[in-house]
Amino acid sequence: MDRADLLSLYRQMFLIRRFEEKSAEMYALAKIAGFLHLYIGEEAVAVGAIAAIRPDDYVISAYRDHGHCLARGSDPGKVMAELFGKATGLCKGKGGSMHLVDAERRFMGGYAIVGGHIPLATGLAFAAKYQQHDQVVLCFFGEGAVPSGHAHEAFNLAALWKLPVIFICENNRYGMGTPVERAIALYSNVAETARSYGIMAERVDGMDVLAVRALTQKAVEQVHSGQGPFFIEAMTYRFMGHSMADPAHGHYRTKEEVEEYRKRDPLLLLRQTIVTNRLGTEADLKAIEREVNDVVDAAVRFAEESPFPEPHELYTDVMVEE
Amino acid sequence: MDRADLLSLYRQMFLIRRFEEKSAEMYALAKIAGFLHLYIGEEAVAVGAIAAIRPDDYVISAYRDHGHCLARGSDPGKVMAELFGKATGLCKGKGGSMHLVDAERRFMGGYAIVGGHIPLATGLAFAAKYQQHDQVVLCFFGEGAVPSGHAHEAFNLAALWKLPVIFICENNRYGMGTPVERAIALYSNVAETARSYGIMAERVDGMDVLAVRALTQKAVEQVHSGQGPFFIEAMTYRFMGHSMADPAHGHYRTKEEVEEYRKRDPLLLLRQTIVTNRLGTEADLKAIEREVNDVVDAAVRFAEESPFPEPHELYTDVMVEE
Amino acid sequence: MPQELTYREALNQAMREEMRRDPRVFLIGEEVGYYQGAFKVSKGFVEEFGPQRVLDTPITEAGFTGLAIGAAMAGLRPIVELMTFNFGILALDQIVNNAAKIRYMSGGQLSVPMVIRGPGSAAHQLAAQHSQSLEAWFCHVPGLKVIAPATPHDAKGLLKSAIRDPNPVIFIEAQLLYGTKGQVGDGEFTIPIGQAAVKRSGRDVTIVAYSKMLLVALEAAEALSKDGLQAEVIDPRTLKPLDLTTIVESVKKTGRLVIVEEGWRFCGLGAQIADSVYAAALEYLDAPIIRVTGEDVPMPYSRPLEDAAIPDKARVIAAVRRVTYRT
Amino acid sequence: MPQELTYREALNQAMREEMRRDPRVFLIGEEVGYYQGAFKVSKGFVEEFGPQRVLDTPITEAGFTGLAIGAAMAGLRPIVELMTFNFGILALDQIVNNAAKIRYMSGGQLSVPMVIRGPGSAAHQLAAQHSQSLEAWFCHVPGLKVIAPATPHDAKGLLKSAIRDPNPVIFIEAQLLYGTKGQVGDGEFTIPIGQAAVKRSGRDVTIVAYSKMLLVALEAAEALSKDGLQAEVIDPRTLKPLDLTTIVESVKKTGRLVIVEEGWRFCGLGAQIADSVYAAALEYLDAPIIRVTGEDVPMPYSRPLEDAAIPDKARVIAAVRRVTYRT
Ligand SMILES: Cc1ncc(C[n+]2csc(CCOP(=O)(O)OP(=O)(O)O)c2C)c(N)n1
Ligand SMILES: Cc1ncc(C[n+]2csc(CCOP(=O)(O)OP(=O)(O)O)c2C)c(N)n1
Ligand SMILES: [Mg+2]
Ligand SMILES: [Mg+2]
Repeated sequence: MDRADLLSLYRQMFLIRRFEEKSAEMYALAKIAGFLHLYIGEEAVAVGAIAAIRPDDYVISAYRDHGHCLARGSDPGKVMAELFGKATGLCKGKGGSMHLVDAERRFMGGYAIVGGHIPLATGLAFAAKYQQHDQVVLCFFGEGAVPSGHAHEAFNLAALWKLPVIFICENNRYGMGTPVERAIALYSNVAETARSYGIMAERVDGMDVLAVRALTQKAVEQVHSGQGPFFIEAMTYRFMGHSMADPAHGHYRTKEEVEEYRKRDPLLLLRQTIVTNRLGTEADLKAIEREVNDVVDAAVRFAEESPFPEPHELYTDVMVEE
Repeated sequence: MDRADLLSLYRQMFLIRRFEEKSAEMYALAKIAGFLHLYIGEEAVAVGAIAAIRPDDYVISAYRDHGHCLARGSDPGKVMAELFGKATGLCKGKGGSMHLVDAERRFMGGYAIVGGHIPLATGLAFAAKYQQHDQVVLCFFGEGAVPSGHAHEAFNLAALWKLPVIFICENNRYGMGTPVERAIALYSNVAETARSYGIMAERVDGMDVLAVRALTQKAVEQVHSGQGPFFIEAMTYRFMGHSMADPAHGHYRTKEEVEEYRKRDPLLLLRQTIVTNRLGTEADLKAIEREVNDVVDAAVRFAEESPFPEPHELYTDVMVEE
Repeated sequence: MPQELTYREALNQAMREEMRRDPRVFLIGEEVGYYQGAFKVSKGFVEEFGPQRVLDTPITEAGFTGLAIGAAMAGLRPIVELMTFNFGILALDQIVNNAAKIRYMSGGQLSVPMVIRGPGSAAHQLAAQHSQSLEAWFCHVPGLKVIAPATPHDAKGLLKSAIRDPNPVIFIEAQLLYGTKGQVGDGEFTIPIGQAAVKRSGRDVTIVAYSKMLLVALEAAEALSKDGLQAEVIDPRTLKPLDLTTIVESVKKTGRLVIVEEGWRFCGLGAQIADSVYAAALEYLDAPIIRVTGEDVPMPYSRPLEDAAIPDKARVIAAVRRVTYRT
Repeated sequence: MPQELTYREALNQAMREEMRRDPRVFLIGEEVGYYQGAFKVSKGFVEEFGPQRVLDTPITEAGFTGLAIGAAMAGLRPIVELMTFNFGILALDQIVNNAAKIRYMSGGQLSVPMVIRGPGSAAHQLAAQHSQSLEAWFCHVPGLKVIAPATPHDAKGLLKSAIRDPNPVIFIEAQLLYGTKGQVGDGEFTIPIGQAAVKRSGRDVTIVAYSKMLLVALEAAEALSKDGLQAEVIDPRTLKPLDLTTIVESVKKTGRLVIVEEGWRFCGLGAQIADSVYAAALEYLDAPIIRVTGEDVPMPYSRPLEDAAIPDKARVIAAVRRVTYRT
């Protein structure tokens, strides 16, 4: 284990955590509106998986997308500005929280129709194969998307055509208020879904960033070897409500359950690994956190000070004009 | 094995065969138009499965539906009249070949959007359970429907809610011109799809009417026991083209392949069983065939002599008027 | 005596009364049960009617809508709640190719008595995939009835009628209406499908508006009356079958028509209403009909852009002034 | 010198030329490869371009349309063949929520250059689920262009433009047009998207018709000219963006307009065309615009009923007589 490596993973996870805590504050202050879905508790999945790929690989996710976007290296200022609906946002304020896109970093977007982006991921992989590039595609989605028809159609195409896509199911046990047992017939083994397409599938502890990275590395190798897609079921948990409209523990789960999972907070786990393996001290971590706090404060300031889009922007970007 | 029983199965299968040969002739004479999909070669699946259920059970199928409708006991005259588009047809000529319906016999229809009727079947099963009736639903579809999203969404709901539906996949190796190997990632084991939902699934020789009936009986028992849906993969073969527009052996399969399968013609197989087991003589069978030929000729005459719908019928049945 | 209810409560009452009245009626959709509905419309239902009649589904719109259609074919009376109509696009094949056509294809042997309901149109800053008004699509399809009530009273009376209707009915609500209050006649009442309501009478101009836009139109009419312009405001309530008679009568009186709709302009329902009115009353029109519509763009997230994309009071007032040449 | 081609051959040439020109272009859909296309439009393609660029898919419209959208986002130029647009309903969420909105939602970072093509409208007795004209739905959606050519020449020139267009284009053909013949300018040519064509000039009445209905309108115009009524027949060719200028110019000249569309009447594209023309040229109209449309019923299978459901020459002639008061 390498000190710099682990500290940088910690920094990324802490950045997401801090960024989203701030977003929640800003939402309370009505600086941010619409739907805001926090990734808090699931940071290890995005950070671990994305740490395993190259800059020219593709990443695509659902509407709970801040974590994937930041893990991909997008500028926190531009992301926060997007949440504020400002002209300086990643998408000029047109996309918002659910539709972050950073094409330069091959972050191909967050999508708000559950499961609807899974065929897109398959298409990105198709393009890579068609152009004989050796890129892979990381496609993140919640377990709630697994029963959806478009997901299955995409799984079948990806397997049939051996496309270089890695499906990462973020199984946080709930789709809104519905526990996985009431949504997926074979809830005890979601990965089985992928296997029924001949897709190699494995489950991983989604709270352990190193385990997620290791499995993703394995998946990338398999995909590069031309054996086609890989399916990862990352067991994780959402510490906050489904969205800002939903309390942290609604009727559908108890305070105790949330507390139980918080004991396996992915940041806590990595902290312990770092400290017990003497790869860093509490002080090192505090330093990182201070630095990140400043970054996030600066992001908020940038968003605050940025202008809203000009009225004419309503009509631009509908079509590519030649 | 019981003589009367086997002879009646033979009669049903021969009725479908003869009825469709006649339909093809009528199509050539332009008495029938639109799409006409023949079931010739697959008769054992519909006849065997439907022989295992009660009159108050439900049957629903895709557009290749003459066999299921006739096996359910619909009047061949009314079916032929429907193909002719006559007012005396099962659906007053409004449905045609792909949309036969005989509500009285609980034949809930043929549907022409591949896979689109599978959720309906699940709903019929839901209604039976909701009303605490012990009916089962037989849902027939081609293997081409298996990768479709609505099929998967229905499989999951049926399994999740333990609904009394029996999914019967008529695997005739082709979806139009596409062999199953190029359509389904795990083509070698289509039933695995169902198992990934925890649905009990078995494969059967779809050319053997007795085997199909036996497995369906088993499925009905399991469904009645409240264990939820059952999936049958019936291995069969279409002797004719996909529709009248498609030659019997297009580029996608050889004359030889068709000949090979014709050796296992379901009527031939049953004939042999009957004769070798001394349950009937060639003469008995000939007698049945003569009788059926008369029935089919009468059906054609009835269709011929029936009037087309009145012009005002264009506007009726759009809505239930109170 | 009439009660003051929110639109949400009115829908809740309508469904509750109908589910008590008819055991064949059940509610199915995402989060309708234990979660009490994504927008709390089915509050208390699973507690009163149990999970057999209040079904939480996986996120499979085609699957559970198709299941409900099948159940209706077998004699039940499903109410499908779409968390929003945006997701209904995934069930559109089931709605259009099955629900709307099964009666016709079967020559009248089968019927599909069901309601498909949920919020349409934009809320606040939900962005492009969650802010669409798709009523024109449903209105285009024979075999469907389409309802879009604007007030709690209309919501209750029309939802009860929809549930009792033997045909598939698309019932479009709005997230921004759920919290709005209004007087609702209490006890047993229904409102016939296919009847428009004159929400405000006036002689100078006719404004046709439905769902959220009715409230915008009424505000505009109020403001206009201050400087002596009396607008007659008509809410079709049922979009299909459309009560053209009521609209045309009003236009014959006022000679001027403004149609307000939140959806995209091109091929919006307003175009059909305009076409029908021109055909029925061309000689009575003193000015071309003016449509006030949503802008023809995907809905942006940013607040000022979103505000600019949706018709508001000012735009309706401006349209009325133009159509009455009072600019 | 121009060649006589069938509509089918013209489409085949257009795709073939573009696939030779641009390696990013590929064809994907059901039976497009080894089967040569359900309607043989891609005859010879898999042989020339190989299975990497001519992809047979499973029956999963949402899946392969979404796949093509993703491929377009990554810089390829997919042509999706829908065996018929009836099945496109299953891909509608992908088309509307992804293809049409991705550019906007990404603030211009991404684009989706692709064509989604296949036959729309009725053929002969394919019944309700296989006989629908859904162009009004697509026209309603910002971010999409919609094309529906009627002649082999237009089909070739417009398909080539559609393939080169950097936006998602819905390209609607017709089963009953595939076999029709016409002169096609040979060699390299394209037809700009968004330009209507005056297919026949006349001074007495304007007829707007597209796709199959253009042929019906031209027959009617021919017959009418025999008794001295000269109809100007305009084919918009591109339905969105609609070339209103050409239509309005003609109406200003003739003062009378008949719009012919095969699809359902209520909320059909014709309503929007009428609304736009009234708004632009009300004072030039000597009579209310008349729409000749399909009947508002699911398509029946029976031949006489189907014939009665679809506009024909006689109905267009009757409409022209009515609009010109020559009855
Ligand atoms: C097709 C569709 N149906 C319903 C919704 C409403 N909805 C938004 S998020 C969500 C739950 C998704 O759960 P999951 O996929 O597990 O993701 P998570 O929120 O747990 O990350 C639902 C039902 C939607 N966005 N899209
Ligand atoms: C959703 C949809 N896509 C495409 C079609 C066109 N189509 C009609 S039948 C067929 C093949 C179906 O094959 P299969 O399900 O195996 O049934 P079989 O014809 O072999 O009985 C196709 C692609 C359709 N009817 N519906
Ligand atoms: Mg989840
Ligand atoms: Mg098949």
